[in-house]
Amino acid sequence: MKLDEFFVTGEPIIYVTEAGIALAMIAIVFFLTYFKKWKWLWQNWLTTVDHKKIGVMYVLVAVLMLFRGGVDALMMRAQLTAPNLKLLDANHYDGIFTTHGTIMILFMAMPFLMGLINIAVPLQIGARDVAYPMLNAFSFWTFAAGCALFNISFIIGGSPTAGWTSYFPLAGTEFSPGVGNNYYAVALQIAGIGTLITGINFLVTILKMRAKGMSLMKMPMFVWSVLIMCIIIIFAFPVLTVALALMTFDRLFGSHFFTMASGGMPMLWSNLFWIWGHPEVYIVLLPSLGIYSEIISTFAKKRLFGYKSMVFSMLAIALFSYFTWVHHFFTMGNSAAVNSFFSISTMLIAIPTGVKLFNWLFTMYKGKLKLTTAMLWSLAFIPNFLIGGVTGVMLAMAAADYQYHNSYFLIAHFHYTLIPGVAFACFAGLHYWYPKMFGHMLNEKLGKITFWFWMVGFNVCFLPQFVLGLKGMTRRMYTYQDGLGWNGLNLVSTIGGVLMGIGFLVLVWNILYSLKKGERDVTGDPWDGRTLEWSTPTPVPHYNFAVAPVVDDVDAYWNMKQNKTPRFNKEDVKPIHMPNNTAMPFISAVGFGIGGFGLVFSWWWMAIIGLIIILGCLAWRSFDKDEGYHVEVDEVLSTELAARGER
Amino acid sequence: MEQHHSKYPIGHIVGFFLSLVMTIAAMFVALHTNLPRPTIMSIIGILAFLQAGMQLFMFMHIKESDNSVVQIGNIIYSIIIALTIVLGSIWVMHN
Amino acid sequence: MMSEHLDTSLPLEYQSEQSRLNIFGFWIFLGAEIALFATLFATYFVLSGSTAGGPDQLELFKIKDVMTETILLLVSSFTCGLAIFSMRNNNKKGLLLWFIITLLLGAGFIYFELHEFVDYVHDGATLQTSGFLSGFFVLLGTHGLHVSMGILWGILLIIQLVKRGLTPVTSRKFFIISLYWHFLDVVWIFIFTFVYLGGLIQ
Amino acid sequence: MKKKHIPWKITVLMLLSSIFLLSGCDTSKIAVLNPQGPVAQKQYDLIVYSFWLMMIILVVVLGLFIFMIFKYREKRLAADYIPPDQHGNKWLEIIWTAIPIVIIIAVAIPTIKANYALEDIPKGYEDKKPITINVTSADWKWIFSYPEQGIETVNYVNIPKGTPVKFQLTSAGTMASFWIPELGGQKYTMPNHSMELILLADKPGSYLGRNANFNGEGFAHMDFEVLSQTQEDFDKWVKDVKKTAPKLTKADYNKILKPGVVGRMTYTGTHLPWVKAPHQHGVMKKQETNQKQHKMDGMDMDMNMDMSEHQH
Ligand code: HEA
Ligand code: HEA
Ligand SMILES: [Cu+2]
Repeated sequence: MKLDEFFVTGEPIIYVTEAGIALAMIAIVFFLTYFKKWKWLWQNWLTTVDHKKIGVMYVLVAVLMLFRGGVDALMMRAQLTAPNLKLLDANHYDGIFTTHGTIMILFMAMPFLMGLINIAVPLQIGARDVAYPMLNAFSFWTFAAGCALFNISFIIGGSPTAGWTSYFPLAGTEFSPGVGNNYYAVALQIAGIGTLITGINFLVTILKMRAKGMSLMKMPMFVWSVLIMCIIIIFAFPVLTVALALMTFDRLFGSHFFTMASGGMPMLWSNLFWIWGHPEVYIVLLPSLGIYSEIISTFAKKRLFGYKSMVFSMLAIALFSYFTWVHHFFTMGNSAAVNSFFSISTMLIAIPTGVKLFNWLFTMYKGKLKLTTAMLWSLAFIPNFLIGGVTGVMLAMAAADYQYHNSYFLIAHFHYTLIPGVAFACFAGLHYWYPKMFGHMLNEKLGKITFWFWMVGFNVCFLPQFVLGLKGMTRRMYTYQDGLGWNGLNLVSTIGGVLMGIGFLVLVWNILYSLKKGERDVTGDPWDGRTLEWSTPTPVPHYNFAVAPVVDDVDAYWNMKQNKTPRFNKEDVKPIHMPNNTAMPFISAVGFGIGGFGLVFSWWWMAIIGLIIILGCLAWRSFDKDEGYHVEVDEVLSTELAARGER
Repeated sequence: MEQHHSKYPIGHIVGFFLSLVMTIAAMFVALHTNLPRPTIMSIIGILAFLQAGMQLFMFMHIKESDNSVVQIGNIIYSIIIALTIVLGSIWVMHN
Repeated sequence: MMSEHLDTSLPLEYQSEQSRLNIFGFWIFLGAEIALFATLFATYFVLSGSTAGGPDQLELFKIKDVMTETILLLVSSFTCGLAIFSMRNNNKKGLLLWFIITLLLGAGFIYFELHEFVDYVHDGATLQTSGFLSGFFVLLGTHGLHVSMGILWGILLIIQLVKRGLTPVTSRKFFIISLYWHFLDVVWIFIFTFVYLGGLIQ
Repeated sequence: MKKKHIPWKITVLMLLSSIFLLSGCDTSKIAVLNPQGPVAQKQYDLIVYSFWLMMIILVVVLGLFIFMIFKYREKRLAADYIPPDQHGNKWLEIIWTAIPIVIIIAVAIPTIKANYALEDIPKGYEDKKPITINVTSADWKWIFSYPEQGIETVNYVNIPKGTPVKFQLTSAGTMASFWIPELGGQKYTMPNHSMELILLADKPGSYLGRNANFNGEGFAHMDFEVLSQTQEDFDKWVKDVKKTAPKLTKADYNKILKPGVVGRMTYTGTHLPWVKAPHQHGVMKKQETNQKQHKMDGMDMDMNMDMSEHQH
């Protein structure tokens, strides 16, 4: 491979990016060295097993990826503003929507939620940490390795260009000969391993590490949603693992799973992809619904309405989500029986989702709604997601889907589910748990500005797209002709995209502004919360709870406050057993990165080096006798006093 | 789940014997009878599931820890999912 | 983690809290593995007729080789059970002995499987020949890779057992690998039944 | 002061959305909502029917939503108001499970009927003899072969009005999706695989067809014209073509298959005789088990090779 093939060349934007990344790297290295922060970075972050810090790192990556995916989106919208524009050529545009879709779902939505989950779930169940702290770090770092690998495709070797769905035969070597799709296969594989492990980790954590008295039916709704998300992950991600492995075999070793020649079946890829892909949308949706449940109940000052039906509807969604995958390829010549079966199974999901929606509405009934930023995001979810949901039901009608499929109607549907359903939840959760993460609040005023920019921009951007779809505009077109009647709506849509972009910039400004000027949280309970995470001081001590809490009902902390139960008695404090930091997750992720890169370029020596690093880490781990350490009573007491400003 | 000390691994021996019998029976039915293909597939399919169940209960002690309900539920759910993936794919891809 | 409280009324491998968590987590992991193998099976079944003019099941499969592999793995699953049985009786020697036999049988299985694959390749049946063979080799290969990983993992555990003796930690690790090993036997039962026998029915 | 703010914003939103609704009212410019044949009509009916059902849901939920957020805002309540301790309500929960079930049934039944109807010739045209047109998608053009008429066109297709057209879809490479919104929904074209899509145009007219499934760089330009003509005009066109158009040769055909965007072309003869129907491939099972025997169509192997050579 020649150097000019190695580095992507051609467009100015790429050179700008390359220069930007290089400068940023140099700047980071410089600052770390200048302020002598290397050791701090290593000890506090790179080797940490503390779920709260891991959560913060997830959120950080997710916000970066929101930027990357968002810039991709704005570039697409810019190119589509008017007919026959030439800002991007076809190949470049193809790369951009592919990375936009993949990054937004797998490297933005997933880690954002994983971050919030990491921060909140152990606290909400009154646990000291997750079941396998080391594996938790491992999950994060493999995810980060996959994410980094996917992102460098833009400047080294070329982005994948076959769409986030990467249908064969287009994604095969015959039609996509470059390394782009190798990146897709390998990077998603690596990140997927991390996700699967997270799924197992949190499932065990939630099932086995709850505070005394917290039976399953007394868990906070967010915890329930995460539990069910874990179940979906555990059974869906292995399918992705296999599908991507088969893709890798087809592309690198000449096998014939999805090829046109020698008996391969392109449609098999679609089949496997969507067996994972459909549950995946509920994987990102469910924890988001959990976040909304927490926030709506907190700011309505009311217990969640219909707790049991909330739980059962989520279980139903989890189960049904496995029986609907064919709705993504109704038009691939299935028999009417197949299409009818999957039409119905898909529509059934509307029922449990509706139950949840009505439960939220009735949580507000006779409540006392406080419209904080977090609450605004959660409330806005309801009407917007409703539009996404009911258009989903329209798509589920196979015979009608023949007209909607692959059109902008579909694009509008899934942005109406993903953005209000998931992105809004990420923003809501960020504002809500921000004080727990950093000890200060985000500015409410700026938060509301961001909110209104998104609320308006989002609808302006995607509502016209329903009509565009009905006008025959198909997705993934890098340009279109004049005179088709698509011009005006596209222009409007782009304006909406820009509004969301401005909103995002305000959010970034808010984060920076609040770092210095944000209101400090001294109580640990700024929102008058209901669940256990608010019973800890801010910043949360690394051991979380001085004394493991005891729970008697839903909304445990609310009840404690009502009954004026003291947070803990000094006499009850015992030495606390905590895990040690470890470098193994980080090093093995480096192994994954190196090995993955070698695989992408078929540099076998490099792939083998990566493999050796990974296996070495596993063996090292197997022999590791680390038993953790104890935090002594004195230390606990002094930390608690200091955290409450009592010393 | 208490500590238990038995001297002879009766359960294991019985299980092993059963698995050998089932394996050989499956081979015999498949290769040395003239039954129609669907019949054969059902018989050997059932034998396979029986043998898997035998391993789960007699070798892997799925029932013994205090998590047994979740463990068994987990395996049953994975079997449902597995059947969905396998039968669903075949149905969809061939229709 | 040993510094934690141990519940000595339980078998050694269940005594610490972390051990119980790990064993439970491994069961969940097996659920994921079932989904993984199910996907590979689905792929194989969908492609099993796509021979693209290459050899088909009847031409390739030889029941004698298959039976050898099957018996080896079945016996190894049995000896693995005996290893855990010895462990429960606090019999470290028995554990070591049976476990080493298990791994040797596993190695024998891998030997015959590789042999079979080499034969196929000589007959012109490779991963690249047809959809059917791609599905076949990847399904069987994944299983074989699992067994091989199990052998390497087992060797590490044996070293730990010899060095550290039978402790709550080592016994937990042996219990977990035994779950893994039995599970691979279960997967093989399905491969044997649906891939080999199913392919050999006239 | 703040109290006034929110309604103002909501009003803006409402205004914005009504603009979209209004712009959507002139349906004659909206392809899908402007059906020109019984298949599209059927889908149109389904779409409109489901749209109104969904609107009902939308209105009900939005109504509840607006009621809740206006009635129970903190600012409108007494400072010492304490929300009651509600846990749920069995009857309410049953109601909002049951009503959606009814709606789902109301949506599902016509859907299933339509799913089956789409596989057959549209009602009322059963006794009309259908015409078969083989459609082959290639990167990035559409090839139409008329086996009965013995002609072949590229990037445009003429059809007789009022006659059911059986499009036999296949692909010589990547998957594409054959979509003529005014005449009816789409179906994929897949290599080694043939699928049938039945469409029908009521009136003479010209419609835009398009590939709906992304298949590489030329995708955006992969569209074609569908010209619906009276039977006489159609027959005359066929005759003209046979008189004037050049004969399609293998060389011509292979040239057409090369990746690229091309204009319209017309030939006499079709490529069908020398493109072997694939057999004994796994995909064929799909055909074999299908009760309705579809015609085979596909690529022969050496043509595949040709194609891939051009790729690299
Ligand atoms: C978070 C993400 C998310 C969510 C939650 C959903 C939810 C749903 N989706 Fe969507 N979907 C996507 C993300 C999502 N989707 C994506 C990304 C794609 C495209 C991928 C690609 O091709 O790139 C897609 C594509 C997609 C298709 C394929 C279309 C095509 O390719 O042609 C279909 C078809 O059935 C569909 C249906 C549905 C349905 C029925 C729901 C239901 O779950 C919705 C249920 C909710 C409600 C209905 C609202 C609330 C309910 C009530 C108030 C009760 C009363 C209502 C009724 C009785 C109707 N979706
Ligand atoms: C969670 C998932 C998610 C999210 C949040 C989004 C967010 C957005 N998406 Fe998209 N989108 C998908 C998931 C998502 N998307 C998927 C899965 C696809 C399918 C891909 C495929 O076909 O394969 C898709 C496809 C898709 C398309 C169709 C492309 C095509 O088919 O041709 C479009 C077009 O309008 C679009 C637009 C947008 C816009 C405007 C946003 C906005 O919300 C973005 C908001 C903007 C920002 C957050 C950026 C802020 C940055 C700045 C302000 C910096 C400005 C500086 C510079 C420009 C230097 N998305
Ligand atoms: Cu879906």
